[in-house]
Amino acid sequence: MVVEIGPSNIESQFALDALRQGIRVDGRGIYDYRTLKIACGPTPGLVEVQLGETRVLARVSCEVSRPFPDRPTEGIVQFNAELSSMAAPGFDSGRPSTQEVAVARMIERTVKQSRAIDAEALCILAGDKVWAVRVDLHFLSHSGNLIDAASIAAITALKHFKRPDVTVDGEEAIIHDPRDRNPVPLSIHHTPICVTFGFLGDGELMVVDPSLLEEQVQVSSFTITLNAHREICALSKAGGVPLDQEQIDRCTQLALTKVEELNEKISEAIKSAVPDTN
Amino acid sequence: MQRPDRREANQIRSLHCMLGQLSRVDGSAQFSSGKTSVLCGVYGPIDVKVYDEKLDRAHIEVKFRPDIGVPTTKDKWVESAVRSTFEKEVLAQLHPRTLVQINLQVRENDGSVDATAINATTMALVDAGVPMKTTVAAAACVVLKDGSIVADPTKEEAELAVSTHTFAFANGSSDGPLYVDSRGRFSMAEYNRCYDLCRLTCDRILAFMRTALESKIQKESAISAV
Amino acid sequence: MAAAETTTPGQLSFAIETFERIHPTEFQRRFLSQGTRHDGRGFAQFRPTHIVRSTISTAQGSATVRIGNTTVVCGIKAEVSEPDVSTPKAGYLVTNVELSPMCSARFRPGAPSEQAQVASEHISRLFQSAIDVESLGIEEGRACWVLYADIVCIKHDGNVLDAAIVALQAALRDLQLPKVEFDAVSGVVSADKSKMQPLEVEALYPTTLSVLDGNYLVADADDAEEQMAASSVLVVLTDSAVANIWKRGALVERKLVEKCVAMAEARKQELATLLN
Amino acid sequence: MADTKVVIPGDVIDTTIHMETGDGDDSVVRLGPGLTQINDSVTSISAGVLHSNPETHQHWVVSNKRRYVPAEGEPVVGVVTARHGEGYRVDIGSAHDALLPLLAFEGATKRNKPNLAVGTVVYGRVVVANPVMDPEIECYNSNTGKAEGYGELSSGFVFQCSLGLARRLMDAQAPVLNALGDEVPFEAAVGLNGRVWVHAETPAATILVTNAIRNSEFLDARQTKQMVKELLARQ
Repeated sequence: MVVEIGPSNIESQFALDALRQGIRVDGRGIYDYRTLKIACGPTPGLVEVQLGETRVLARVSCEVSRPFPDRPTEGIVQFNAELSSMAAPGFDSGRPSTQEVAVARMIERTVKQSRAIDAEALCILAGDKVWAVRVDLHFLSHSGNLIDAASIAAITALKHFKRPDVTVDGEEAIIHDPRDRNPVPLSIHHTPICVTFGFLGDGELMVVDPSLLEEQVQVSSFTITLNAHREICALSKAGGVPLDQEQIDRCTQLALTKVEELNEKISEAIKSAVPDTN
Repeated sequence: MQRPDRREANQIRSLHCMLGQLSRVDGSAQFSSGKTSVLCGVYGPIDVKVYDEKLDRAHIEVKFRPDIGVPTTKDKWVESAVRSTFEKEVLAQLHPRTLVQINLQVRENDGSVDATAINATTMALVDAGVPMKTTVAAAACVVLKDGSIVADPTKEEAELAVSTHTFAFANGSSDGPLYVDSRGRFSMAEYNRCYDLCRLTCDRILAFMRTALESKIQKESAISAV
Repeated sequence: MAAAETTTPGQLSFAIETFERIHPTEFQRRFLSQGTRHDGRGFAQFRPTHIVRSTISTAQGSATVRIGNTTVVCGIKAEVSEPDVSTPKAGYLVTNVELSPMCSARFRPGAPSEQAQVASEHISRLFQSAIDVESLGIEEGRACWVLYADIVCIKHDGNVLDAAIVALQAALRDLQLPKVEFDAVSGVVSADKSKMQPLEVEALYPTTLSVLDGNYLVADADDAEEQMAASSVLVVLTDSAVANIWKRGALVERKLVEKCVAMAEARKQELATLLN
Repeated sequence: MADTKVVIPGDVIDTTIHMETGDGDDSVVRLGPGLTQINDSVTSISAGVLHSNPETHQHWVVSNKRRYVPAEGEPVVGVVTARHGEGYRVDIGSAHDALLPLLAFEGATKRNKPNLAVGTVVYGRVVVANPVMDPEIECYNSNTGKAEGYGELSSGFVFQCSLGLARRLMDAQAPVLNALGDEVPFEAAVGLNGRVWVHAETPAATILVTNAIRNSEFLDARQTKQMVKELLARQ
């Protein structure tokens, strides 16, 4: 059985020693993200995010479906985030580890439960036909901080996606072929983005965007999800050492500036996306 | 008959291949034919589960994930097709009691995805340095209602097809196929025309693979020569 | 050990069963090199094939197929359901192949094995084109027939795929669906069991051939032969065309596939007689 | 050798072209890594640069990999994963953990032997490498009984690189080591399993060395020098 082996003692010790002097193993500053690359398209809703060596692919798709009986005027948003052995040796899609479950749950909370997608705008014929939008997140390479990379990929893909246009004529709904009529973007309420902090040592050493080694050594982590309106959409501090109230405040302030930068990068990426040839 | 993307009947879409862009695996490749694109990450030889351990050779495992939705029996079928194609070509006996794991992820499926998956697997296995008897290339074509045959069909063309044909061939002198999946309703005359077309296409894909590998290797060897 | 002392060179010093068990490949090779197979068949010879229809009284259509020791039972249950949004006029066929520990010690209880899933998927794809799914429609967008075909292997002694395809074919021919009426107001489907009608099924004739050690092409491999096969070719024919050629495993010569199709043509006559 | 012929799996290698210098008698062809015999012809089984030595009739293919397959005599950097009665299990990046006997250290006796915790990094040498057995390493030279640089590595940092880069680093004249050595004092232990241990005076210097070595993977000698210069300037 392939088991992910943690870092050696000297790697862990070195990461801490360096951090105590304010430097990180990969040469970054403690408040720096790794290099972020967002590639959109050419197909609408296909986005690959590269955060350092971490890679996540997001794919948004849709199909016509029947609405749930208790919500006849709302579209359906389905979500799928599963870690496979592509991302790192030892990941097994059959038996997810607690870490994998945590990542998938956080992303789902960020994108789906924060109601970023306008579900009512996905209704075609009340009680009969609605759009079912699917977000598939494929983790391609795990080099730390999957959550932030996945949240950026998911929200960019939703903004980049276009669904076929529909005309409703009485009881009939005509779904237009993308070649006949230009597809339309989804109605997105807001763009929640995760910013993750790792805490090392006794919790006094904080880093933004922890690398794989930092994740393996950290004693606690904290993820804050914010949108461009400076609203908090989700918070997660699952276990680990207790943190000071002040540290959380500091994280929130930092996250606000980070989210602003990330939002700009997302908008830029969508603007410079390769156009679909079809 | 005019193809929607104005290709000639025997023309394949433009090929792209990126090697070694994943950092956690031992070898990786992204192989694309037009919009159809498959990413493959290979580990091996690595430790194997006791359940799968073979005393005289490496166990070969294939995992195939679709671009949309969770894996279904359709994807198990592709896994089995890819595994059967490579099982006898990987020199598994050189690494007994180990595992060679092939992870495939469809980035986008616009037709001919089985063939593209096989091509991505070849490149990733070579990138990982897993010993292989040969380099494998695969290609697909379809027979349309008017009897015309078109190479490397898009999803749209495949849906209109009377029969679809996927072949894999090996680098080298041998004439025969490594993998055949012909389905629909067809005659042996049509099968043979599809065979010839895919054989030619595979030769071009093999030449493309060689170029892609050469440029990577030459870049590396230029460095070590200094 | 007394026997061993009296053996002459070239003869086995142990029981033939022991030889088969300790060196199965060499055991098979001895027969093949003599132009025969370990069960006495010729290379192109199939095992005796039997088809019995209506073997399960509780299913709407059923059949049991035996090819040598390999036994497969197929039962079809028809239910009324809502059609898929993307195909409002059509019904559908759901196939499920079961290879349980009962049929061979190789299979483990629990989730279906890869072999079972691959067989289910392959058969499902084959039969999509053999039945007219729109003939399973009842009322557009409201009601349709769903045929659940459970294909259970009772004894696995090689060539299960051929047996499963023949079994499903026979069970579909055995199937009788009642004439149904759809009430648009209540949305209720009522069946008239006095008026039963069969389903149109295009005939599919499967033939599996295996390439054994040293390039011997044999028809209808049994379990022992399948274990040592370098590659296998499945040919499925209809009355007038080829429906499927599926070749897996090691490299073969181009001519070999054509030879397989010719052998399948001969087998087709045999199966056609058995099915009708 | 100006020969940079690239081969891919399945290519048939013509072994006769380099035989001209042979005296006819000595027609034995010797195949090294990356080549094998399939149906009477010499065939490449990996992608890389084909090398031939006309004098010895040796042919082999040089290719780069990431996954380590142990070979006898090679130095490796490993991490202790478990301790058993007879020795340690050490992860050296290959399919199976290597065995490190308790007494395979300099001066180790039944009474007095090193006690290594799980997670300890060791520098060792492969002594048993065989596809059907788990590999075995030792942390001293069993012929001389001396450590010769092998043993536990404490402090410093360990990182991964390709097997090809590791092999290049084994050469003391490797451009990146030369360029660094002139400016920063540091120690390094290179494992042919693609793991490199470095130790410099400060964490900042260690990180600099680590990044310089990692960056040198795709750079030639001149580019390497430039890259190291730039890294130093940023300090």
